[in-house]
Amino acid sequence: MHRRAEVLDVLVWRGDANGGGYHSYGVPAQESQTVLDVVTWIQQNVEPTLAYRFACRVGMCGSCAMMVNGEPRWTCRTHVKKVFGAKGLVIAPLRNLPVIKDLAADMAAFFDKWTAAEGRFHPSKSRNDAMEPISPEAPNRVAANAAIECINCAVCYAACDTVTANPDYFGPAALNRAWTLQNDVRDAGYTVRQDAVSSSGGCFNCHSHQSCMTYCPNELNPTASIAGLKRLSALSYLTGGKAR
Amino acid sequence: MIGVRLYLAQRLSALVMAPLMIGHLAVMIYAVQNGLSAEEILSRTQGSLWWGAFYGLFVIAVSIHAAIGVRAVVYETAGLPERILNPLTWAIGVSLFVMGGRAVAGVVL
Amino acid sequence: MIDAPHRRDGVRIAALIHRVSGVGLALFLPVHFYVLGLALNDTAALDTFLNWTDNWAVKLAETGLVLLLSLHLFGGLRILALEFLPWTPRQKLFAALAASLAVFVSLGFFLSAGS
Amino acid sequence: MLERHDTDILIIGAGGAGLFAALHAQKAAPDLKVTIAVKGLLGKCGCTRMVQGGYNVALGKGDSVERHFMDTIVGGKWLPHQGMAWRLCETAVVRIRELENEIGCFFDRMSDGSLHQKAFAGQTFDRTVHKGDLTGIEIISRLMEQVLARPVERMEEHRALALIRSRSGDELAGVLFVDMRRGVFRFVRAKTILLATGGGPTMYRYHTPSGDKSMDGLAMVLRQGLPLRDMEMVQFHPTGLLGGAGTRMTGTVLEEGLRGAGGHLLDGDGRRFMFDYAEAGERATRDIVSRAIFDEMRKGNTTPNGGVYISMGHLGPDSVRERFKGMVKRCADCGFDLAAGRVEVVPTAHYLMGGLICDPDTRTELAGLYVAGEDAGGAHGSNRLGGNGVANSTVYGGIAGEIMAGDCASSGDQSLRTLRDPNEEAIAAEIARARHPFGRRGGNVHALRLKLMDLMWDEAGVMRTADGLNRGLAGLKELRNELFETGVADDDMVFNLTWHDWMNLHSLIDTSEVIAGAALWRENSRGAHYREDFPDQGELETSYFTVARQGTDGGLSISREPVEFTIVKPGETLIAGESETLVAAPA
Ligand SMILES: Cc1cc2nc3c(=O)[nH]c(=O)nc-3n(C[C@H](O)[C@H](O)[C@H](O)COP(=O)(O)OP(=O)(O)OC[C@H]3O[C@@H](n4cnc5c(N)ncnc54)[C@H](O)[C@@H]3O)c2cc1C
Ligand code: HEM
Ligand code: SF4
Ligand code: F3S
Ligand code: FES
Repeated sequence: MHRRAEVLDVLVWRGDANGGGYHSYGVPAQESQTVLDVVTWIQQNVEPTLAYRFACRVGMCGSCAMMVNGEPRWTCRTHVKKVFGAKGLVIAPLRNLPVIKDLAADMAAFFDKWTAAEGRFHPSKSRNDAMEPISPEAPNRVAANAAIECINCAVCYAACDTVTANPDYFGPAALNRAWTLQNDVRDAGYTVRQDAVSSSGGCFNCHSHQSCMTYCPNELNPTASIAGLKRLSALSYLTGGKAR
Repeated sequence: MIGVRLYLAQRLSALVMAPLMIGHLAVMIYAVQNGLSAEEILSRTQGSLWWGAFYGLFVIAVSIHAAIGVRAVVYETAGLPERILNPLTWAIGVSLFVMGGRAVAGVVL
Repeated sequence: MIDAPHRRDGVRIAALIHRVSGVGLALFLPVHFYVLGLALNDTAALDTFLNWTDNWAVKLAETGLVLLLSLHLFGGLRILALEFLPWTPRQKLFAALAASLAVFVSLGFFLSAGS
Repeated sequence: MLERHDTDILIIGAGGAGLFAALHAQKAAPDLKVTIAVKGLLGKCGCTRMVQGGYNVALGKGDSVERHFMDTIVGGKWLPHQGMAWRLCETAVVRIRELENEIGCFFDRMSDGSLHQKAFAGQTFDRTVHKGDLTGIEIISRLMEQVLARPVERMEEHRALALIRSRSGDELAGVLFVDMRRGVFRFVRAKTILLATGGGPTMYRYHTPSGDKSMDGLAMVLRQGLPLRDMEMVQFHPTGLLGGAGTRMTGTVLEEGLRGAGGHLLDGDGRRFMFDYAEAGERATRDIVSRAIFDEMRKGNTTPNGGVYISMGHLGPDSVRERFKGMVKRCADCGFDLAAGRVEVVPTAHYLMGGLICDPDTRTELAGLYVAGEDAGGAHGSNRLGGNGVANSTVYGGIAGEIMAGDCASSGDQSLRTLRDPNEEAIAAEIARARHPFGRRGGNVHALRLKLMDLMWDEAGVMRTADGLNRGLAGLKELRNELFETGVADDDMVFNLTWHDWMNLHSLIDTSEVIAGAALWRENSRGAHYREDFPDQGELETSYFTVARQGTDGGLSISREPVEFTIVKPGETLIAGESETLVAAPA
């Protein structure tokens, strides 16, 4: 493979909650090199205090998301050659979240909203009961399954302009999770969750921009999930909570 | 900022308007062919219960729809608190309704 | 420093158009109502106005309004379909269809208004 | 600049063990304050999230706890602590129902609606519950949600630096942390404290665990003079991705199923070599395949980056793409074509069977300290079955939560009911230790880490000899000296990753020494431990395990202790005829 350059031109945002700016680095190009590797190289070789976050390095933990050339991405699984462009590589902290330092964003709001959207299972049974038999083909199960493999990376959250404009909005990931649970026949939290997702930060704020599904690295479709929630919530309101 | 009631009101009013607006567009395209005149419009509409209902329904729907729509846009661009947003929504809705009502009255009565 | 590539996506642009057209309509509607309201007490004033609309530039502007309305209308129908019908992956296609239909309708208006 | 904070129950680490402990402690004692401190973000670090294969549990239909237990003992080559292994297998049955029914994990099912259980190497029954090949994500995300929704205090991006004893020295008083975001030291007192930092043999050139894991927990208990067992037992996974030294992808796991499905391993010249080593070829067990690859690498029959190839193309690229969708995509994202091309692989350090000695109730020698998950030694003996890791961390994490709550409740242990005042000198000394690199001129911490990883790979890795291990131990001494000469350039403690790299390296060097020392001490080859100079497994009846402790002078003392066959002796089995079920598992 031919590389455009032996040395990659990389701009990295450095700073903290009080502001910052881009710093320029030359990073040796390699055959196998992800955006996370570029950031790592800079930290290990020229900028020892560069802050960023990662854990699993294989797209499972969702802690390495950053803005790469203006787009949110999981950096551990983004090969440089996929994104290296005319402007080189521009790396910044995830959008729509406060910066802690350099490339590390504060994800607290993201998870607070996850909880506010009732993004958790409410048990209807206990450990002493048998497990619910559920056919893998049951429509509810299929719907739940389609949205389940979220790694809470906040890439969708960073891609959504509605989140930018509306600080109360729960955002795509939390609502996508809520949708999974509304389809989970084992769950006993349907009603509280219905109230949560219909509340003022809930699903009705979504304008179906679809940036969330465009950027979700796991090819999930929060837009469809949120549309599903809108349908359910509207119907349940119209029928006085009887629709399910 | 938008809950289930505002959402439903906005979507249902949109659903109501959709056929009305398709009809309106069709009539417009047909009517403008010969140039518009007050007389031409009024001859079509005046005293017609049908057109009265048609435009009356539209005015009701659009007052609701546009007020909620603008509310969202205003909130997302200016970030006003609900305290201001709610009266604003009402104000837009009511003034559209009043103005629209006068217009319908004007062309139908 | 960097522009926002996510806003260049087709459906994202469709959402922007929908918003701009909606706000445009909301701004225009009071004017429209006012003018029609003239009919209430002053048919002549309405006619003066309608005569004024007989000129080319104004025709173009009116076509613009029809374009706004039809863009918002068909775009709105697309959103309603997305929200209320089962998911289809062909959103881009539908957005394009809505836009084309809108252009087609306003062209129709423009041509018939010009004739 | 030291902040102080108090809680009742303190948990270090937020993997399967830590999160389960928090939930169980909170439920058992709702009026006690439960705090969970973690080096990364809650639920987003550690290895439980990385579990692909799944969760071993005997759920009847022909399988039984006895059978699971026997597989665990035989797989662990008779070294496991039998009481712990039994409790693991027995409790897993309840735990999996808790995960499904209370936590909300949605495991894969068969067409009749019951849980799907797949085959996993080394087991006589298909008992591995899973969610696709992303089981860990499902388990940890669901646990995380439950913890987030409860009144559990979270201390995220808090790195535990040291265990601090009470003034008398008889109990643990608390834990010294650094709040990584603010760069401040914090001392947290607690009545009972769980160590759940999840081991993680990341001192090898190739390793699978997440980047936050650097054996901190075991390094901390080592400094307290507490006993570690089975530390020579490092499990290698045969097929880690090899992308060169410059990428963090190197070492990450390529699924076992690839070999199972008929994938070929080829040397640098494209020759299939596995049949030179085993009749089963590529389908031989993890340890055999790892050693074979290691041998080829030593002979120099390697690929450009120094490994071997895995090749799947002969099975039809489309069918590979379909069957291993996740793996193919993962490779593609990183620039490799798994479906049609060849991908370079190496054996990679995966799991540490060794750990802190505890009883089946998770209590340790030090009052107030508990241990669960990969930090705890004993349950797996010399080899961990695939699928027993996450079962172990969730089972024992839950047990620890309950026991800790009980021990510090008013009805509990006298000495644990109240908070203890810490030994202030110990705190000061530990702060000084942590700040050590700031006093020096900057150096290249990363270069030292590479040196450590090469050293451990070469001298204490897949195959070991006395000479190599001695070289390794000597090299480790040198490395420690070099580390103490190496500083961290910027004196800023806020989110200073290079400082944390320095401390990671410190933990890794300390624990590497124990691994190499214990490996030298074990003069036979059992499970994951292979001595070229002692290739026999030794007599099973006189099986022993190694116990390592650090003395007050910092020197290591290692001893052997006999395995107690409390439930079953070598040559015996619990499975009489066809499986009978002692512990009923509901259908
Ligand atoms: C790639 C991979 C695949 C695996 N697949 C399987 C499988 O299919 N089946 C199976 O059974 N097992 C599997 N395992 C093993 C399994 O992941 C572990 O056995 C188990 O998850 C360990 O759980 P734990 O809670 O002890 O540790 P972890 O889940 O690793 O959690 C440790 C926690 O401690 C934190 N921590 C570490 N140091 C500090 C510190 N100094 N201060 C504060 N916090 C700290 C970490 O950040 C983390 O949150 C796999 C492991 C890997 C790496
Ligand atoms: C003709 C039928 C109409 C339909 C089907 C329709 C449909 C819609 C829909 C579905 C939305 C929601 C978009 C979103 O939240 O993302 C919307 C928003 C809006 N509509 Fe309409 N609409 C119609 C007519 C009108 C008219 C006549 C006006 C103006 C007077 C108008 C003004 C607005 C405004 C201001 C918004 C807010 C835009 C935004 O939130 O981005 N609409 N419309
Ligand atoms: S929905 Fe996709 S993008 Fe959003 S958090 Fe989940 S995995 Fe990330
Ligand atoms: S991008 Fe945002 S607006 Fe809705 S469809 Fe996705 S959440
Ligand atoms: S580091 Fe875990 S997803 Fe990238």
